Amino acid sequence: MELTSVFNPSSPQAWAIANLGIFMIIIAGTILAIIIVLVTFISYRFRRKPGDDEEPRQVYGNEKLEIVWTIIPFLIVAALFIFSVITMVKVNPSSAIIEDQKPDLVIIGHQWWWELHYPKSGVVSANEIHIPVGKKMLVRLESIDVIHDFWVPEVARKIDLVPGHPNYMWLEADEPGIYLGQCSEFCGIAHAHMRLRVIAHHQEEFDVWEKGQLYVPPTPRSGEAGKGSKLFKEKACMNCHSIAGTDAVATVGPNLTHLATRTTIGAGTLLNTPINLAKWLKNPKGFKPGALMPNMKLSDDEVNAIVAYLEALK
Amino acid sequence: MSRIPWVPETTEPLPRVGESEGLLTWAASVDHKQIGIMYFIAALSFFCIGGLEALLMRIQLSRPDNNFIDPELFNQLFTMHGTTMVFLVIMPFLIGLGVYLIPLMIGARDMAFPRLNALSFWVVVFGGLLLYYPFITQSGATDVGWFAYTPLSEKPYSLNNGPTYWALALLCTGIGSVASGINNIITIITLRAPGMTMRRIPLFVWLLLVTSFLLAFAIPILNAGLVTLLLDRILEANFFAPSSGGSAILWQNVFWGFGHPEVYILVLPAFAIICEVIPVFSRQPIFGYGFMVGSAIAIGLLAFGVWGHHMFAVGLGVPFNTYFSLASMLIAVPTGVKIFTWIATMWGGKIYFATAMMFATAFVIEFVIGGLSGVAFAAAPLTWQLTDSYFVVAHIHYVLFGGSMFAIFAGIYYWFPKWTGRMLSERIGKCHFWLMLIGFNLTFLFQHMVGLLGMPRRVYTYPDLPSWNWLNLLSTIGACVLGFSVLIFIFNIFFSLRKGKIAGNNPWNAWTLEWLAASPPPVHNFDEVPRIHSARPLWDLAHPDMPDEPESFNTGVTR
Amino acid sequence: MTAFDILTTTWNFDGWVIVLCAILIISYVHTVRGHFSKSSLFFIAGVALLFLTLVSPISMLGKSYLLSANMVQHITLLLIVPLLLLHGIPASTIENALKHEAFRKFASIIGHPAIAWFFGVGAMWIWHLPSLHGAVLRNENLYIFQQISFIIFGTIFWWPVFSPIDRYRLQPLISTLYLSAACLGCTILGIVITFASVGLYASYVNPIDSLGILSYIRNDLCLTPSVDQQIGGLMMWVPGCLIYLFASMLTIIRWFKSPEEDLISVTQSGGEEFVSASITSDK
Amino acid sequence: MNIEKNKLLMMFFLASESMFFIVLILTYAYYRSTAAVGFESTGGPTALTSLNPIRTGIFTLILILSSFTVWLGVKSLKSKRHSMLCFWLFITIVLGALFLYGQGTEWWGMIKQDITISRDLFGTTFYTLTGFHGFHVTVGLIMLLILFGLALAGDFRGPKSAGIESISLYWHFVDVVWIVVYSVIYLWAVL
Ligand code: HEA
Ligand code: HEA
Ligand code: HEC
Ligand code: CUA
Ligand SMILES: [Cu+2]
Repeated sequence: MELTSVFNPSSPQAWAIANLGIFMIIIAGTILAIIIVLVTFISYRFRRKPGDDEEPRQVYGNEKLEIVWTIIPFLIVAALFIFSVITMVKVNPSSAIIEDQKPDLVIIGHQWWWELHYPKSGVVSANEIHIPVGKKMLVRLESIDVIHDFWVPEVARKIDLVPGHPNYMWLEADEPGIYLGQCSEFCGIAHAHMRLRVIAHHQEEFDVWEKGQLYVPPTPRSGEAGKGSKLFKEKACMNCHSIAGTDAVATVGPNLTHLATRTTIGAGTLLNTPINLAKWLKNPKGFKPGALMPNMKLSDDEVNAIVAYLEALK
Repeated sequence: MSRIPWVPETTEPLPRVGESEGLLTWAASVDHKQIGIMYFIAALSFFCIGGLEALLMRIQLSRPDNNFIDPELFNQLFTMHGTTMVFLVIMPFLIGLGVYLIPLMIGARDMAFPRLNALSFWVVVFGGLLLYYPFITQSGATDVGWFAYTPLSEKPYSLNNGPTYWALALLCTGIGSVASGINNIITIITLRAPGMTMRRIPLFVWLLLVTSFLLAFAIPILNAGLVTLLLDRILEANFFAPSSGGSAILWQNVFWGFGHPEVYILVLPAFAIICEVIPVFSRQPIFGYGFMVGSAIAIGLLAFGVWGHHMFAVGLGVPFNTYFSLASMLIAVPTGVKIFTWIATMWGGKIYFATAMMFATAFVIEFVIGGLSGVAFAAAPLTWQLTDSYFVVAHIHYVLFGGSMFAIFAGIYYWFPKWTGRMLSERIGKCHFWLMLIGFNLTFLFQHMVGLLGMPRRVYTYPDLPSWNWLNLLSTIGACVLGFSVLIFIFNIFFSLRKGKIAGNNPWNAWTLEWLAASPPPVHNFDEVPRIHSARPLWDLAHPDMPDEPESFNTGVTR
Repeated sequence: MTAFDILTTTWNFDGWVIVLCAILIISYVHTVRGHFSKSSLFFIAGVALLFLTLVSPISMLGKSYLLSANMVQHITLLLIVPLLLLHGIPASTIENALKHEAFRKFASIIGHPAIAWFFGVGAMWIWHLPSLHGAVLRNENLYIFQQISFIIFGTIFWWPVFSPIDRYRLQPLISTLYLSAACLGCTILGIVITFASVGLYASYVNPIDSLGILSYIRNDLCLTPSVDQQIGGLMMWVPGCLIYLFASMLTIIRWFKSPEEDLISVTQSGGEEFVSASITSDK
Repeated sequence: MNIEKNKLLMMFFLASESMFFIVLILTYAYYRSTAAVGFESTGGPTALTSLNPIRTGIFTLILILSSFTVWLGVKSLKSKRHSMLCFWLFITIVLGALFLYGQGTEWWGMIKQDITISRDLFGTTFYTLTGFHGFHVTVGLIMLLILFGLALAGDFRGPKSAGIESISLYWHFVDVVWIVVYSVIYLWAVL
């Protein structure tokens, strides 16, 4: 998998921050180097020689020197401050934009997964954010329970998802690819497993993806999958999940309409393979301790049927 | 150690405190020295507990996808670790140090309110027990992080009683700390020896005075936050419940309104220790007493105006971030004054590297590393990447361990002779120092990198991404080295209590009044206190021909 | 409209400002009788700053468009200008004035730290009550009164800290407490304004756009009402407090430059070298 | 600055307490000024409008009066008029108790209207603020009662007493806090 480094930016916003970071590292490195060299030198040069019992000359201070080392850090800090203000403005959507532009994407934090809405097209998804390369997406972030925090180091700033206080940010990627991220504000037991990925495509591929998400898959009537679709109703899965084209419309858990197109399950906990899906359905908490999906006590047959059904949802 | 001129011994050495007394006399004691020592014992015990919690976490984090500890326990561990280290280790230790030393340094017999002093101590201990009570009983300790962000710490999301006990425990320690703070302030302004004007008190006392003001004014903010949280949890009030219109962010404002002054409560007394240790071992007066006082006051005042830097990622708007960014960065200026002043004090001296001085020197460098990463956070956009990542964990340990704890160790090696009448073994001490220095940097230096690579904090497990594994492994190895060095230190204490060299009144040939008293000091501290003419009374006694320059700090004279 | 246009075209040389500054200068020249000193520079600078804030775009923007500009003006007038003016007045002038019984009485009441504190912090608080603030913007005379009151109250506020005459000054450490209490006062007001919902000061939400610069302010400078109000609140809070902080650093520097005089005099006279410790312990 | 250390203790304690109250007051002001649930009026009456500023105003005056009487008490202490001291202490206690009575009935009335601490943000902040103030009044009353008992038993012959002077400071503090609380809750409600 790729490196998820802050210094591997792939969007203008992340670049701006990384540049500030490099500036900061240079400043801090210089200051630190000076201090380490000074302290080492002093420790060597001014250590007491054995047998030397004279008190050294008593120096009580030097006002000019003190003033100098008050003012120089002040100037450094001033420079850093100006640079950060410039960066801040660059990275953030201004309040004027927030007020009159509709968001391209709404992310809603849940205890331990991400609900995604593309209000302009109506796509609903979870945990995997698809974006077109080079487009500045205005993202609105909300939470329905506790505070979460969106963090995909390479493509965007980090920002909290706060209940009752929607936030906005830019999300953009320069290169196609998969960018890994994770919830970064402690939000309870499964906080470690609240991962997410941003998948950037070229515009055409993105359009294809979007169209695919809008397509309502037919409900299989026969075979394993047909059995699965029935079980989905009977086993109360629909109390929590929604699947387009069926009666399942609940939003407690992730939307499963196009589950098969996603690469992971349980917010990045497992790779989305039929085997893993089966494992998940048998015992979600075994892989994601604390997950709010209950163990539905399904038999192996039932699991296989449901897996077949969910795999058919493309 | 070779001795530069002798200070006359004014009292006969007395038996060790506690040797002739039973346990009960300790429990009922109102003597500031006994209370101070009880603070040290409590703090060191809690340090072992908090450290063991950290070790458990590190073991779990040594490999990706590890299953050594389940997430419920892990979450309790880091919460208890943070809370313990902050409220039950560093604060009690530093407050205890103040309680022990302030009266001695200003030539008083005891604190202004000895009974209040004892009460503060016992309330803090009680708080500690309250905090650990649910950990030991089956209901489970608090698991919401040491800043207990709402709404996670509210009833609907934390059904166990952990956070309730947590809040009650912090209320107790808070009340104790406020009382100690006020007690310190009044002791310092009313009980100074004749001639000891405000400009002649040791810098240690000055910095504790500033800390005490922070204690008296910052902790009530936390107390208010805690009672509102408790009302929410117990009486179903709605302060922080977004579902009924409450604000999730309000708690953060209140908590950090306390929390940031708190970190200076944790570090100013550490500065205070360094302000004593460095001059004595460099055989020079502090380079610019006035600037040290002024910068401490500036830090104390600024500390109340920067809490928003913990909330840069909350999304409070560019103006908010800009202002808090500015205020936070400004703190680097007075702190820098302190660092440079210490370095200048060493310059031109004749430095004797006792273990205390080694810790003090290491402190200067480690704290600067922590401070600089702090300034990086103060640049809000960097926080927008790095908050709540392991970079923060690295920052807090560089300032809290490399800062406060290193200073505490310097202080222990420096004052242990005064407390017990015996020196800590220097040989074992050096062993302890080097192991700790290596272990510490090994543990936390790499956390900067793993943070920059995108690892969030407070995760009980992590995926096997490139470099994450070995960085975390190194960190775990470092933690084990660190733990080993702590064991050596504990051994040193027990060993030296029995076998240590007899100290005498003033083994380091230091200049402040506490070294005039016997080691350990008798109950009444001093038989007589000399009239004070300068900030270094014992220097004056030793060098009647070349007295300390009382107005030196403003003229910058050289002698 | 660009920032440049705003900066060049929106100066507003009100008669009363000119008169006020003229009065200040003339009476100053009159009292010092031509003996200018270094401190005169401070006085002149104070008057110049006063003039600038009241005629420059800040005042116009503050009056009709932006709370934040208004706050800048208030802070300058309440905290900076009076400090400069006070520093510029020679001690001898005040000593002369104090020869009058009435003025002395007045000074001792008004200059009492508690009262002076309430004047300084009260001026901040009262003038920022939303209803009063609205009234000020509607009524030109009230507006003039407000500006002048800022200067007067500011002078009263600084008196216990920077009075030209030593004996009216607080002890340096006490003045640090005095100033930090004032900072707290400002902080609370700042917090309330910053975190209040938009429209605390209604007239800034939809200002009458007499100059046609509103869309520039809103769209190009991105100063929407909510941002503006936040900056306004923070203005009072952070720079306000930084001024107090700076001032208390000044008093501490002054303290260290002065001969030692103690906060609490425990010093007993007498040449004895050793004093029994029991004197210093509690009674 | 030659202040007796017990008085100094009380002064710092009160300064520290004021931070506590400032946070609670700011919390109230924050929800009030953001028109949070329970504050904003959606046409009908809100909990906020069910307050009675006039009645509570009278009790406020009573509390202010008690501050005045305790001051008279300290004056009598200074001039060594012991019986007057007892008298003023007694009056102060009566006035303080009256105030508490006023608070109690106010609370009772509101609880009967089903305005409780868990109902909405107004209830939450209102009861917290007035409750902690009431708690401080109660503690003050207990301390005054103790002083009064001691005074009756013949203590405090003057001209100085750290106990009386500190408790009177405390009582003034409670009074000032209430003036702020009253302005923030009651006056702001009608303004
Ligand atoms: C002892 C405790 C201590 C100390 C002293 C500090 C000191 C500082 N801290 Fe730190 N901080 C913590 C303890 C401490 N901190 C803790 C516990 C947390 C995390 C809480 C949590 O989330 O769990 C935290 C988190 C924290 C954050 C939030 C991070 C986040 O969660 O996103 C920020 C942001 O600004 C910050 C900033 C600073 C700054 C600017 C300083 C400054 O005071 C540093 C000043 C010092 C120097 C700068 C070095 C010396 C100066 C010079 C050599 C002069 C030249 C330098 C320059 C010109 C730059 N700290
Ligand atoms: C003063 C403060 C302090 C100190 C000293 C330490 C010390 C240590 N800390 Fe801690 N730490 C915090 C304050 C501190 N920490 C805070 C505030 C947090 C944030 C909490 C939160 O997120 O809520 C934190 C979080 C924190 C984390 C992040 C957890 C997470 O986010 O998931 C980690 C992980 O590595 C860690 C590690 C360590 C280690 C290895 C030490 C080591 O230095 C410990 C060394 C000590 C020992 C190893 C003890 C050894 C003793 C024995 C072995 C003796 C046993 C003897 C007898 C029984 C007689 N700490
Ligand atoms: C009580 C509500 C609830 C019920 C009932 C429920 N689920 Fe879930 N489900 C959830 C939640 C919540 C999650 C998200 C878990 C997480 O990632 O933390 C989830 C996640 C999933 C996922 C992974 C989705 C993804 O994109 O990661 C699948 C697949 C799934 N559920 C299928 C089912 C099936 C099949 C059933 C019925 C047999 C079912 N669920 C019953 C709540 C429920
Ligand atoms: Cu969601 Cu952590
Ligand atoms: Cu901080």
